[in-house]
Amino acid sequence: MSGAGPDRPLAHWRHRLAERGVDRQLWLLVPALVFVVALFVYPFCYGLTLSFQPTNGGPFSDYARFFSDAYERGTIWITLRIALPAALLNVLAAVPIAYRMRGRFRGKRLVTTVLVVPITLGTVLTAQGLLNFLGPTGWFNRILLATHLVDEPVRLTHNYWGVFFSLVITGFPFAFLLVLSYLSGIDPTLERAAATLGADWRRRFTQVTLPLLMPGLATTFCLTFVLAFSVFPSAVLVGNPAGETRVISLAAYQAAYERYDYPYASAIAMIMGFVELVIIAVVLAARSRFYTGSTGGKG
Amino acid sequence: VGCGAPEAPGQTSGDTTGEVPQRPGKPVTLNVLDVAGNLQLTQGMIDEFVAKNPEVISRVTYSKAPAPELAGKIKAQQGANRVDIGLVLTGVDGLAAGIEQGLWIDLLPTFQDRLGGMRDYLEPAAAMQRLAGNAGVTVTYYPSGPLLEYLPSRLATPPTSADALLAWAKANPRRFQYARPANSGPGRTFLMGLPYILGDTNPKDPTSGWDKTWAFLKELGQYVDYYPSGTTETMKNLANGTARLIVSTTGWDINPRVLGTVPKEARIATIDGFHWVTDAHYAVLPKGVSTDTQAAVLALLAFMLTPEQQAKAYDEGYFYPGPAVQGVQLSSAPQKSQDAIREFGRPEYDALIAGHPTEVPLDAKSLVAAFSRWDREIGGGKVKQG
Amino acid sequence: MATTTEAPPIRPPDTTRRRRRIAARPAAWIVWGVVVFFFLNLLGVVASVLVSSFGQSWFDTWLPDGYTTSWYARAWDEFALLSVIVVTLEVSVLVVGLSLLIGVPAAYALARRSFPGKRLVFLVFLLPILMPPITYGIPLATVLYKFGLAGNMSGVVLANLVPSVPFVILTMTPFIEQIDPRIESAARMCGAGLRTVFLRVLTPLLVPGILAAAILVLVRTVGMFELTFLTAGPDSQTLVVALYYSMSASGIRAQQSVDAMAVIYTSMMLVLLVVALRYVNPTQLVAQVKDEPEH
Amino acid sequence: MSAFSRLRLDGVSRRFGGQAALTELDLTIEAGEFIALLGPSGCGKSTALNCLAGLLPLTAGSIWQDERRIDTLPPERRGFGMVFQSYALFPHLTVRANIAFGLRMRRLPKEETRRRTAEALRLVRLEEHVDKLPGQLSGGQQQRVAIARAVVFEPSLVLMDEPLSNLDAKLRLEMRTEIRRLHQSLGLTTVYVTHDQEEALSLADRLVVLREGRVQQVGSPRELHTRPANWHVADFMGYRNLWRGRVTRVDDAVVTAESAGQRLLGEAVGDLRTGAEAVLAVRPEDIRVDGAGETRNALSATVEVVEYQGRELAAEARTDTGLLLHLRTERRIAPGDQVKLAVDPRRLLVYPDGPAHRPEDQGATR
Amino acid sequence: MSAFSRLRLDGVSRRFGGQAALTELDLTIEAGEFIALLGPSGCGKSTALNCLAGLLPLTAGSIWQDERRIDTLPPERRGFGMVFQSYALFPHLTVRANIAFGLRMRRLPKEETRRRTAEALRLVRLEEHVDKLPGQLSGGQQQRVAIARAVVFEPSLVLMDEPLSNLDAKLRLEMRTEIRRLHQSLGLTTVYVTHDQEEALSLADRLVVLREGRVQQVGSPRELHTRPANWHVADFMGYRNLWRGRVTRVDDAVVTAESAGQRLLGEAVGDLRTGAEAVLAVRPEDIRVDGAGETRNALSATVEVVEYQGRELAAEARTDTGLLLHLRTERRIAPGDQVKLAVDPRRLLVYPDGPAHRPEDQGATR
Ligand SMILES: Nc1ncnc2c1ncn2[C@@H]1O[C@H](COP(=O)(O)OP(=O)(O)OP(=O)(O)O)[C@@H](O)[C@H]1O
Ligand SMILES: Nc1ncnc2c1ncn2[C@@H]1O[C@H](COP(=O)(O)OP(=O)(O)OP(=O)(O)O)[C@@H](O)[C@H]1O
Ligand SMILES: [Mg+2]
Ligand SMILES: [Mg+2]
Repeated sequence: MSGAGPDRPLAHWRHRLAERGVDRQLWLLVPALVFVVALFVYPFCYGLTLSFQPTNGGPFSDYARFFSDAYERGTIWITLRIALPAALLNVLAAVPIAYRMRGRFRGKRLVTTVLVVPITLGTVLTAQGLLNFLGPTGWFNRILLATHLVDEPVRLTHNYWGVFFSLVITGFPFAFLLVLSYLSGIDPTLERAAATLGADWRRRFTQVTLPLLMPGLATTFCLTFVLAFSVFPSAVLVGNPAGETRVISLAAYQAAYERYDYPYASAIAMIMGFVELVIIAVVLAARSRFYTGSTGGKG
Repeated sequence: VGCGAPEAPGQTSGDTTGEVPQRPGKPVTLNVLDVAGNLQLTQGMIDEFVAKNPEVISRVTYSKAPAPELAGKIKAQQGANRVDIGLVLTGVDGLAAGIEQGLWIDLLPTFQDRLGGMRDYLEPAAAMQRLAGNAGVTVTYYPSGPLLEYLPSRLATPPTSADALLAWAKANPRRFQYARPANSGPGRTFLMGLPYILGDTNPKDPTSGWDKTWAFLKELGQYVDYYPSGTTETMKNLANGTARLIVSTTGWDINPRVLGTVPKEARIATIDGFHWVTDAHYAVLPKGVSTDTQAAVLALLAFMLTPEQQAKAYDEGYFYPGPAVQGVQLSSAPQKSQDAIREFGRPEYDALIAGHPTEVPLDAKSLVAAFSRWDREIGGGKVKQG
Repeated sequence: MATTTEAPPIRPPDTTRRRRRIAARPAAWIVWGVVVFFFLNLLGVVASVLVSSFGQSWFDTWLPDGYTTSWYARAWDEFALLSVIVVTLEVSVLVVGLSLLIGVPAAYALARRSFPGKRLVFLVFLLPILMPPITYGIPLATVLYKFGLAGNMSGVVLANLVPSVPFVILTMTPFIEQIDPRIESAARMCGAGLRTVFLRVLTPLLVPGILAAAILVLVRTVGMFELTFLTAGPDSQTLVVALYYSMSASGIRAQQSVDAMAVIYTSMMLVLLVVALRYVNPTQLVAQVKDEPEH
Repeated sequence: MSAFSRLRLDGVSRRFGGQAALTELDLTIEAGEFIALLGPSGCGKSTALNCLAGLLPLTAGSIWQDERRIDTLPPERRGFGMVFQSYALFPHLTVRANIAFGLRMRRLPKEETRRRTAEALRLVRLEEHVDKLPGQLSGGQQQRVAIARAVVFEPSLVLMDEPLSNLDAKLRLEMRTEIRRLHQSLGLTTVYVTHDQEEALSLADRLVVLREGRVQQVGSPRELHTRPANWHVADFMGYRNLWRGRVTRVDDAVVTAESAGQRLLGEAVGDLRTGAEAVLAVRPEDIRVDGAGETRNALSATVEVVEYQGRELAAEARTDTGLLLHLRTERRIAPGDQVKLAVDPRRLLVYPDGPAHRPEDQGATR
Repeated sequence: MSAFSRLRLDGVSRRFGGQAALTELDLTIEAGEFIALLGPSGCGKSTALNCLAGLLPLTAGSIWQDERRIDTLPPERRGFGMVFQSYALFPHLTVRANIAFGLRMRRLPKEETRRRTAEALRLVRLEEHVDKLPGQLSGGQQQRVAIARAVVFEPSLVLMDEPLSNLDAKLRLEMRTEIRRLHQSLGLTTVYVTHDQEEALSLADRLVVLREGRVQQVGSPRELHTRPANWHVADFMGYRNLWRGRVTRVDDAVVTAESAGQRLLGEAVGDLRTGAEAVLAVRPEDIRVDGAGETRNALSATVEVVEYQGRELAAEARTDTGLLLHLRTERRIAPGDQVKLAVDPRRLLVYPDGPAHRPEDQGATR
């Protein structure tokens, strides 16, 4: 109360802000925020407004156009049909493998490295490799034919499966890395506690580890799904870009780069982002139904 | 600050509007962007020009990119008033896209007199030039296709008519292949050539004039296993026996055999009454380049259109024959080029080129419409059956 | 295990251990079986590209007719790959460095503080990862050109930072959350300012997380075609531009040369990854585990 | 770092969102004092310490160092040292580097840094471990590194947040002596946070007892031990027997109260009238088991549970009227024994009890 | 789960890599016993418990439940209950579901599960919190959930790993009583790990003291309290005064030893001859301050440090010959006071000391 006159209002504000968690350290956010606002938000707003300024028709006519054309509208379904199972498989396959990778054993470092290395392959090599390897005269079919498992080469490229495999190859390492880190955030003591309570390994997993892992899996699924949803080069290279793998980003690409209809392309891209957001919102809403607090393992 | 288009006027990067001098005031650095694979044919010409005329072009840089993204990049540069690409080498698609967006400088008729070589265009090349309007200058030309290609060891007598092709495909299901037209030169040529072969009402109007073509493709599609996403793969399938009969062009016939992707003994066949659907590469200048650069590029183009330089366009049959102007002999081409064409070229091409009418391809809009319809009805149609 | 009910003779100690391992097997077998199958196929995929890129011609046979390195030589000359690789390395190092420099402090603030509007900030950082570059690539390039920042290396770096910075933020946040905030408090009580805390205390502790984020950013940057192409000048093309050209340019290109390009691309990434992994144990990429006893 | 003669906390408060963690803390600390902040888990001890350190901004109030206002300074400019509950050693630095960290931050000359580090190492007897990393030390050694790190730059104030809570009993005892010794030999001013009343009693010159963010009592160890200001403090200070009851008679400071049918004489702490609800508090060790000859506060009870605790036994006994008593004795007793108990009325404290402040799970309900 | 009448550990050992965490543990546990494993941090207590639970495979030895060998069974088939140090409650399950977990795993009928869960909830007095998640409970409540979860399926053996170490002093005291009550009322057999000797003394029927993976002593609380088998155990059991010395005379069990120039009489524990090196051990509370009239083991010393600890004071005093003594007294003494001290020879234990087993940081060096 003594002699703090000029300080008063300032201190008052500081106190009010401090209570809400606002203090000096938030300056650290500023560079990143400025950066993203300057280089992303502004151009992105441009794309957004562009989508409401179609070459002809009212502000929403490009959106209407997209949804009134079954061929275009169908791309959403096609994309989901590829991206959802691929993301799901990536996440689900990562779980048991990551589960096995807990604890210490010899060669763990090597195995982890090998599991992460496919990150480096890139879309093009994956696509070329799939065409070569799974193609009608590729080694895969040759082995099948040579062992008389099939009489005719199995067609695994230029259709749904080609794209699917390429998404698995590129998406799995991501999913694996993330799942592994979430899994190791769960205190292994919990599973031991379940064991002393009479749970065999299957029930330990389903009743204890899995429910605790679910939030992490949801996040991983979201990230993998985003990667898979924007699948583009491989949909063209190893898929059937005119038909069953005509994904939504291909529709946007054609609008932008074949028809040079940027407003329409923006509109499609917005729809694409919206669909992604919807799926992510659904997954995150489901995630919030699971227990999301500390799982004991992390600092 | 609203969310308006970021195309507010900025400062110019040098004089872009005034009078274009005969020679640049000082030597320029030229950035060439190739989106058509044209440098394979013309880089030798450009290098030679730069070597001979250092006072015009002091340095040249090359970059290459797939065509579709071209417009976006030029737009971005023009929106910011900083165009640093001096010369774009492009095919019909990139050219048309730029015209529609107003990206290119109209070189004609303003600079007609500086480009004397244009008077000596081969007739079909001249037709391609007319297609380009005033923006592009044809630098290389070839008659393209449609041709059929097969291995004599696997297929003794290829079909020679449209009906025979259909019958053959029916008799040999999954053995006929062509790539998705949007991704493939031969596929595209086949698509555009069919209306002439089938005698459609308006071969230039895919929406309403191609009834027979669409019906034919649909029926043919029943016997096609799948449409690869690139010509390379049809070639590979031909080589490994998965496909017996594929669609090709002159360049795609010769060059892959030179490269070894297709066995040397592969043969071509033609369909009765086919018209060549020609193709060409163009040189264009984006709006916003300085007058000095414009002057330098014009001088370069004039040089490139001389017969001696055009002979380099024979290459290894990549764009066979290649030259756009008359009177260019194979014998004046580089030795390597001559050797390749002698070994892998086909004597019958001269007769075929002479004996069949040439047609310019569809304009960009119609072509996109044709692709789109093909995707919806032919390529996409495959799905529902399989 | 039912045999244990009978009173057994004294066994040497390792018998029990061996039995234990066998008991653990069926589940492990399936998992490792699937993994091995996946990797055999992956190996096939990679090997077929590798073999093809060295093949002279490869028709309907198990292996090519002959071998040559000419596809590499061609690609090398055609794209002046040496300078392209140098540019790619420079760009990726710059992007990785800058995105860490900008992203880690932001991740720190997000990990440590809760403040009003945090969700909004989070969404702003999530969007660049969600939105395809089509929506913002061209206007972004225009902005960069307008300020003279595009058409050279700075443009490529800035454009690639747009998705990289949020990516660093999203991956680093959990890693920072794992560090005991009291260690920072301790440093501050010793008289260290925020900058010193970052340099002297946080950075050394975050090394595994930083490397993980760096690797993922690196992979994304080297593979980012659209933004790079839109902002690159003739001297600042990266490898992926050449790769996309070789893959999707009109005109004739032998399959093997595409394969060769893809192999070059992958080897470069692999070298970068292996170099990175030399300095960090991949198992450290994840949270410190309370180690389970060996079973 | 300037020494001070007095540090004054003036209405220091801290809220988290809607929840108050610390409310209106007023406290004056004289140079050289050893102050302990005491209270149950979650009462705001660490919050108070962090506010003092500058690690947590205040939401109201101010802190004055002599005539200088310091609550707006960042922690690194206040010049206080701090020992953290979990030590918070820098895991990537050696013992030596950990201790020298604060000196390096102050850019002291190399020679000086080395000298003072060596001195601090000697003080905490870690000369042999200088080059180890914290992960290679035992808990007690880590503890000593944390203390050395906090005092090496001779801070004007040392803050300690439950520095001993992770140690086992034997080590805790040893470290306690060590801390007291350091405080005296270096002439430090210390604020020490703990939830262990014995620790607080044995170390501090003055204790501050907190409960739900509010100061309950400030006083010397003896005051707190013998005269807790209210029954919450008493509860915390080891008055394990807390019985709810009703005042039946008041004679100045001596009141008679009835709890579970038992009439007991005790000393009133606070304002009590006849008929008022009250809480009676007495320590287990203040219940005498050899109370046969006693007349006042004599109780006869049956032993129910006995725990061996070395020299003494801890036991639970129930009076015939049902009152449960915790007691400690050196007498050998066994469950089922009938015992005569007595409580010195001066040792039985009677507190007023409002309906809002029920002792939960305590008193006559048991 | 079948009850048993005797559980036998036979040479149970566990190594981690090269390091032995537990060596040759032999122990027989009778049904209904309460056994405490005691020892300093890192001595192998948790390792022993985990081996018993089946969470850690043995590297040697065997475990027998009556005539059945069980060390090869996985934990879920041994039917033991375990309370983990950190509780290890399932954070995603409510209190009720946590407690019912073990019953569900045994596929008991719904009705039965409900009934027994309710009973366990009543036993640990958590009826009001059934639907909360563990994160919403205080430490003591979590503790009780962990105990209820471990005992609800009436295991033949309950293992507890330092269940009270995270609680504050007051709560710890309460929970201790609770655990003992549960053990008795349910007729459990319990193995309890702790590093707190007072806890062990007050709870267990038998104590097992470990040091560096080896059993030091097994015995009743009284045996351990009054007659530790060697000076390490003594050190751990609260004999804070440990002096190194030399035996000067042996009279049966009474030996005279000299330490720092001071001659002291004590009781020999172990084999001692004249001239042998010895360690003298005495508890602080066994040093009497009013030792003026004493003739045997009388010491005159100066008080150096005094700590207030409520009723008693803890002090350090140094004899004229330089021996440092820790003592506890109710007498009011102050630093600088001259005091006459005395030690009952029966309370002063004399242990043999091999050069290999020096008391580190202890004894006359201080
Ligand atoms: N960052 C925070 N956000 C919200 N509430 C908090 C935060 N930190 C502390 N609190 C709350 O403030 C109150 C006081 O916390 P504080 O850490 O000061 O307790 P404490 O007395 O140190 O307890 P302990 O003995 O358990 O360490 C608690 O109720 C706590 O839940
Ligand atoms: N997983 C492990 N790997 C290697 N060493 C281990 C492991 N677990 C325990 N140890 C070692 O075994 C010894 C005994 O450990 P244990 O956990 O049994 O100690 P403890 O008596 O329970 O100690 P505390 O009181 O600190 O819990 C210690 O030296 C420890 O370092
Ligand atoms: Mg605290
Ligand atoms: Mg332990």
